[in-house]
Amino acid sequence: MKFSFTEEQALFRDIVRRFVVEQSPREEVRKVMETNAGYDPALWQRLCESLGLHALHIPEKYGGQGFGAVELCIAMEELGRGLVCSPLFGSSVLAGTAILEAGMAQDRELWLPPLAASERRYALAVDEGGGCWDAKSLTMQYTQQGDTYSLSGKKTFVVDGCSADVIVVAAREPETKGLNGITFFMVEASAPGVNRRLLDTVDQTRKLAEIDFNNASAKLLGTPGEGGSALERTIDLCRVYLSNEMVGGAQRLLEDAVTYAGTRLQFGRTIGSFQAIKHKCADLLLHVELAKSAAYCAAEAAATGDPEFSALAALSKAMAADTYVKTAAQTIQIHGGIGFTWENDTHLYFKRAKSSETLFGQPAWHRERMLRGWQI
Amino acid sequence: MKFSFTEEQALFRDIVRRFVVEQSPREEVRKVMETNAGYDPALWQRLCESLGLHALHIPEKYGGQGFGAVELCIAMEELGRGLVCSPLFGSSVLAGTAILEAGMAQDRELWLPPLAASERRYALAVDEGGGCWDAKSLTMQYTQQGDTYSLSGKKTFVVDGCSADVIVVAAREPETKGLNGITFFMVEASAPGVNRRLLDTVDQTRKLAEIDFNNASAKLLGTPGEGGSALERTIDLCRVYLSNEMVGGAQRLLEDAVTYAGTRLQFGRTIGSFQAIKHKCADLLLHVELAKSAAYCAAEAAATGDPEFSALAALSKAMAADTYVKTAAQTIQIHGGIGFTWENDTHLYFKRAKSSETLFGQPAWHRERMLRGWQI
Amino acid sequence: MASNAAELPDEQTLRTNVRMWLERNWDPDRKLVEWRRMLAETGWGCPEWPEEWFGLDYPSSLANAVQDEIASFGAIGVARSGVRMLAAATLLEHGSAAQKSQFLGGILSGEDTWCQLFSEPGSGSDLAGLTTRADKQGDHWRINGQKVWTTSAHHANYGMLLARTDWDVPKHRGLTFFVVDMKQPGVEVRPLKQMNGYASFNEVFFTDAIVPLDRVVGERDGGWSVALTTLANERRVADGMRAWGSVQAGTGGIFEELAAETRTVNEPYKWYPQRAGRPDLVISQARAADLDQDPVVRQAIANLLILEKSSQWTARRAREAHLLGRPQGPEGSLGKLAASHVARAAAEVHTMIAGGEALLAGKDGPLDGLIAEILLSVPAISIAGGTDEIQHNIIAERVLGMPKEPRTDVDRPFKDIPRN
Amino acid sequence: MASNAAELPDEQTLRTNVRMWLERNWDPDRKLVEWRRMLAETGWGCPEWPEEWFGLDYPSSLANAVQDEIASFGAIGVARSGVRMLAAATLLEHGSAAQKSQFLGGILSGEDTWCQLFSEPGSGSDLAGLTTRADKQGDHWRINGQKVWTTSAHHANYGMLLARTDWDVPKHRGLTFFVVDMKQPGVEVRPLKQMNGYASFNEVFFTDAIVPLDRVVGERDGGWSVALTTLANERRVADGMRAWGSVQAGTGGIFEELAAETRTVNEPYKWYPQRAGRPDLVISQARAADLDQDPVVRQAIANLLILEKSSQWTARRAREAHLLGRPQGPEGSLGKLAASHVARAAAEVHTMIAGGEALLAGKDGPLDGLIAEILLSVPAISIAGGTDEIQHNIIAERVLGMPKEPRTDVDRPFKDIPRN
Repeated sequence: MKFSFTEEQALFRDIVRRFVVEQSPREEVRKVMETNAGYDPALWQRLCESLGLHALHIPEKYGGQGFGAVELCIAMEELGRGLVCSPLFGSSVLAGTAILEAGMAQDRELWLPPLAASERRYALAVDEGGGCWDAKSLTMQYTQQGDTYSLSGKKTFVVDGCSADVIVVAAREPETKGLNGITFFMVEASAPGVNRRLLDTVDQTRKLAEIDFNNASAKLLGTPGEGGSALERTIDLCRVYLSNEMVGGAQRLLEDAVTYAGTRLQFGRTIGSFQAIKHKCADLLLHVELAKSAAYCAAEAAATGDPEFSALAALSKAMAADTYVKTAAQTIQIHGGIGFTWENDTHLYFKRAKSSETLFGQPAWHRERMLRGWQI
Repeated sequence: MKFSFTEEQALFRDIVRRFVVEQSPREEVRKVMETNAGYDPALWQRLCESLGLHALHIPEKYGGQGFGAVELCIAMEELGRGLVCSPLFGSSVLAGTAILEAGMAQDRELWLPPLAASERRYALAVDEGGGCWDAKSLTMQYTQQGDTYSLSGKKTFVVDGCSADVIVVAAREPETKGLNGITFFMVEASAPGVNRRLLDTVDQTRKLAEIDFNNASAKLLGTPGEGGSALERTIDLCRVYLSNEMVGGAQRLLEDAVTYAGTRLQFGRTIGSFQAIKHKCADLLLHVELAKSAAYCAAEAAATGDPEFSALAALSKAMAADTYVKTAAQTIQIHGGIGFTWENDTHLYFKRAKSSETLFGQPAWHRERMLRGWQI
Repeated sequence: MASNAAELPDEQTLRTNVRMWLERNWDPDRKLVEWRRMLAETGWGCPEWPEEWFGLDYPSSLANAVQDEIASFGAIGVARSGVRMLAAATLLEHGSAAQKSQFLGGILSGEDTWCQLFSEPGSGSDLAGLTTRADKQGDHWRINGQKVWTTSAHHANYGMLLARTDWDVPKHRGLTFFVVDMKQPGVEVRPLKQMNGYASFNEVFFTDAIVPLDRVVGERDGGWSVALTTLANERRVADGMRAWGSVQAGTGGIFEELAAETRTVNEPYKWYPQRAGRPDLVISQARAADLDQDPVVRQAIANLLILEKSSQWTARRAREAHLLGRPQGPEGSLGKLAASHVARAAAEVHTMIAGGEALLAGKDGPLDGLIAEILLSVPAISIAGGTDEIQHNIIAERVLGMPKEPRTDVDRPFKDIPRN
Repeated sequence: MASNAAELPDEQTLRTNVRMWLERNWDPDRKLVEWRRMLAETGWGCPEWPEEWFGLDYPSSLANAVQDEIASFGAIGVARSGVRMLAAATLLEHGSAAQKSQFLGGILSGEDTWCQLFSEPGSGSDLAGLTTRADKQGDHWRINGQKVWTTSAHHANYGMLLARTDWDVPKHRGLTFFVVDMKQPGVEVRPLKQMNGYASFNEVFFTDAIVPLDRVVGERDGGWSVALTTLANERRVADGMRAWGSVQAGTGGIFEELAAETRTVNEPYKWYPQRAGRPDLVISQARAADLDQDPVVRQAIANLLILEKSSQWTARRAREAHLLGRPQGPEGSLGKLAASHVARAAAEVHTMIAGGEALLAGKDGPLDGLIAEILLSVPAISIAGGTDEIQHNIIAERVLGMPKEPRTDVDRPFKDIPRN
């Protein structure tokens, strides 16, 4: 990719897709989403063992697979398509990327191997309210006494925060603002002063936590005060991963809508033979394909260190979110009454679409960021 | 009205509509729009004599008909429906309203009777570029020497400015800003120092002029420096009149679209039997009716001095503009290739819709004004 | 049936008579059913109904005066809530004398509750394509099939059932309208959970359920025109229903009974305000989030308000035309479609304002999860009671007079029509 | 017809041979037609064409190398612009040997220009519903009817004409494809003015025009499949056409002839860039109007850029898949529809930026009236070459595999089909 996948990548996609179809059918999703943990440890174990997804983008020297952003995006797209509930996004993608971007060599050596061995799960705590994960508006300050650090304050929208073993926390040096002074820490979830609470979110397929830190002991990750651009890049990367997850979900919804419209008979015809439905589906296809192009392009930019990367991350996030939400709403509409029932799967995607729309910042905010990224 | 018209008003509408159908068929519009004057003096004479439209809202004591804003809105809607080219809007509506709003008793006595007798035609010059007609951003200053005033500078977007006998000009007292210091003047179009030029506008059915004033002699209208709120109210009133004109055009377009779709056969069926066309028309109907409701409500607010009037004027202008433009574009689309030809009348409405969309300020600007009008 | 104007009382006399009767008879310690039976017998419970059936043939002006008098006196009226009034309207127009006599009293007293058994999993937009079958066997009909979207089915005693009785004729001509007893072994009611977590509707399964022969309303195989009466009354009754919920309170056992009834009736509808998108909450939410001065949010709010107000004014135009006795213009058919637009726009603005918190439910979310409930309820508005697509068809064909699509399912025996 | 790989030269040798031949033969003072005739005879004018017809059966890689060599030498190629290449593709596939021999030479030399006579006032989206008639009379066909949207008809010598020759069979089966001589008394060409003031197209009226019997391309009544070849080549040729317009310049009489030809060919297309909405001008215009920091305008610009870039990337995905020899995915069918969205969004942003001045034309308007031209040209993009509605149908049916609408016009004699 940028504009086409290699044969190896296409093969990898097929493997992930087959795994998802076989191992995480939607009945499984429904079962798991009702649990507090929000994932099935046995399934997760198989995902790690069979596909190594948990360590896909972790360099080989830390025990990972050593693949790049494009492959991770492919995996995200396929998991999004299947609405797979797993710690991949919270632990490997969010926290793993933060460690890769912010950590120094010794930090990576310390923290990445347990992740790559799927011995421990991490989570990334950045946002403090609102859900934009905007590095500049972070306010939590750390306290330093000699070589020891501690954190107090509240983080929220922590993906899989309740089930993680270690929390990667972004805080700032007292008296700093903007990107200056931002510093990463590792906090054991079991440490005194760490209180976690599952947020009551409508999207049961992605568990979010609010975490209170009360003078919790923290280990430094990376250089104090120098984590600002690593944080920005981490979140931008995760925006791109999320965009690819979203286009996977949108594509699946479109297929569901087309299939349903092709079988549902009303007035003696399949409803898919009515232009009202048919043209809606054609329009969705257009937008899903445009959103895919944007997500793939951003994936490539992530992999190649494109100077426009941040703008493209914003672009892909805005486009994927608008498309996923629109596709989900229209898929409900095409299903009619049945689409509004709990029994039909469409609402699971609708809720994921809505929660993804605002996670890491909503479309209008990203459109503005995109223009600024291009100096417009 | 607000929510229904009286029987007299309904009758008046019928009369105007019949007149328009008989006297200003679209062939007539096409003939007249090619002329520099932009109207047919004989038709205008009949409009004045048969219907008295030119003096509809002028009080009886000045020789007018003494009707209110609602009746003028009805006339505007019907003229908009027929795309009638006449000096009504520029002369009676814009300039006449300004004289009514800004003039003192003696000014009205001096200037309104010739208008009501259709002896002279006026025009209103406010905008200096951009087309918002925003009173606050007016910059032209007047010069006073004793009791005599003169004007220098440029006014533009003057509706029917080239064919008027007298120009009503809004200028400001030196060193003032905002609504303070705004003063109205009457300038004879034939006076030395007045240079008029027809603007090359795509909407040939509404002639616009740019007027240069070079130390042109001006007569005071109203109290010096006190014209700010009269100017704002004048333009808001004219926004409402224009909104009603726009919904008339949109309604007519919708009827044209439905008629065409009902007769045009493709694939052995009328194209109006295809949902793609049918649903488009239903959607247009919804928006046209909503825009009508807004325009009628604003008309009533104009007539009753509703304290929300300015917000409602903004609302009706935004809604009518969005609807007219959308209806025009879709009517072209429904006509297919023929809709893009010069021969088909749709483009005349499309151009009027586009020119009305921006005249006196475009929709986004009015939405903002509306909220401010409601203290939001 | 309009009564002779000469026989009508003048309004003031009427009000006096009602009040005098209430003063003599109203007693908040009476049982609710007993009171309503008394009131129904006077004809003042439903004065616009025919004289022979609990009414007085009054025009709506006088009927409203009676209702007003009862309400201002603080007394309770007859049971006019819920689907029962659809049943009443249908029976009054199409029912036999025996049916009216059997059912209308229990409707007005509130003893019986009703449900409407029309929609099926396989026939939503295409209602006439339903496949629940009624087969005549000796002295009864035997019902088999499944209905869906049945509000109140879990507590209703009676159901208005539309079932297919002839499969060899075109679809609209083989349907029969029945009154079915819901409390019988062959009827199973299961709640149907929606995506917003509520279960306002039910699925109803018929397995050899029994309907006596005299429970056919209208003609055998003539059920479509009976059902049209029910459907035509649906919107009007829905309005009445909502008005009802908010009325009387007072002291006395009767008010407790009424409150319990109201709770039961309103239960399925409690998320309906959120379904409409709650534009009323937008400005306060924007202020609370400190976004009310954000130019982009303001444009979205302004667009929403324009849509909402224009829709309200359009509805007002329709009502005024109706009151003035003028023919209905296009404005009267657009309310449902306009409501979809308003609700969707409102949900978008709420998302924009609430940001990441929009999807948080319960205490974690803004307004205790109400915003999340809006987002999960709005998708229903463009589906329930006729999808937006069907509304577009209806408006185009009936209001704009556009040509119908060629149809292949209306002039052939139903058994030959492809169906799921 | 793929040639045997063993017979193909290697690219370097080929380039050398071409260059040597050009060095010997190229002379900018030659007449344009004479030069092109010479070049066509070598097979290097259209090396991908068959060997027997001015080509060498080369694969596109080698053919591109020849073109490249000619261009970099500064010489002029054969005439590959305009509708003539549609005619050539159609004749190569369906024409008789005599027809190929008669027409291909004049196409390549540029002596003949062609037009396409398919669309009619009564058959736009429904092309197969056309009613121009061809009646056989002795040794010729007699043509009567009207065509429309005919680019270049005013200067073309030949027309590809689709006309109805059998009215008693279903619509697609009664059409015949003719080559008609445009310069004859029975053919009248009138320019058709568009709403943007240009007249890029023509109406063509046939009144007893004559076509000899040997000018039928393909089978009598088999014209539909011939026309499909023309249509399939339409997009590809349209691309080539645009590329052509911008190429060679040099000194010598031949370049003057070429420039004149190019002007004539490009004349009808000069507003096409504006039809696409000119998103490229949006940011500079916003800056010029001091609106580039307005948050509401910025949202509109951002939306437009996202749409535009996503569309471009989608087109790139399609091209890469094609180059890699992979089956075409959905991305390949979406370009036209995406272009409509981009153009409309761009026109809206331009209006927002230009405000009242958007409608001013000529020197009075922004960019000398270009913005106004955009607004008046954009409506064409969702109509020309297949309306958006038809595109939606095609995408839904061919790409998504959705069911077709029931049709009533394809299996009955054309004479019984309702038409205007």
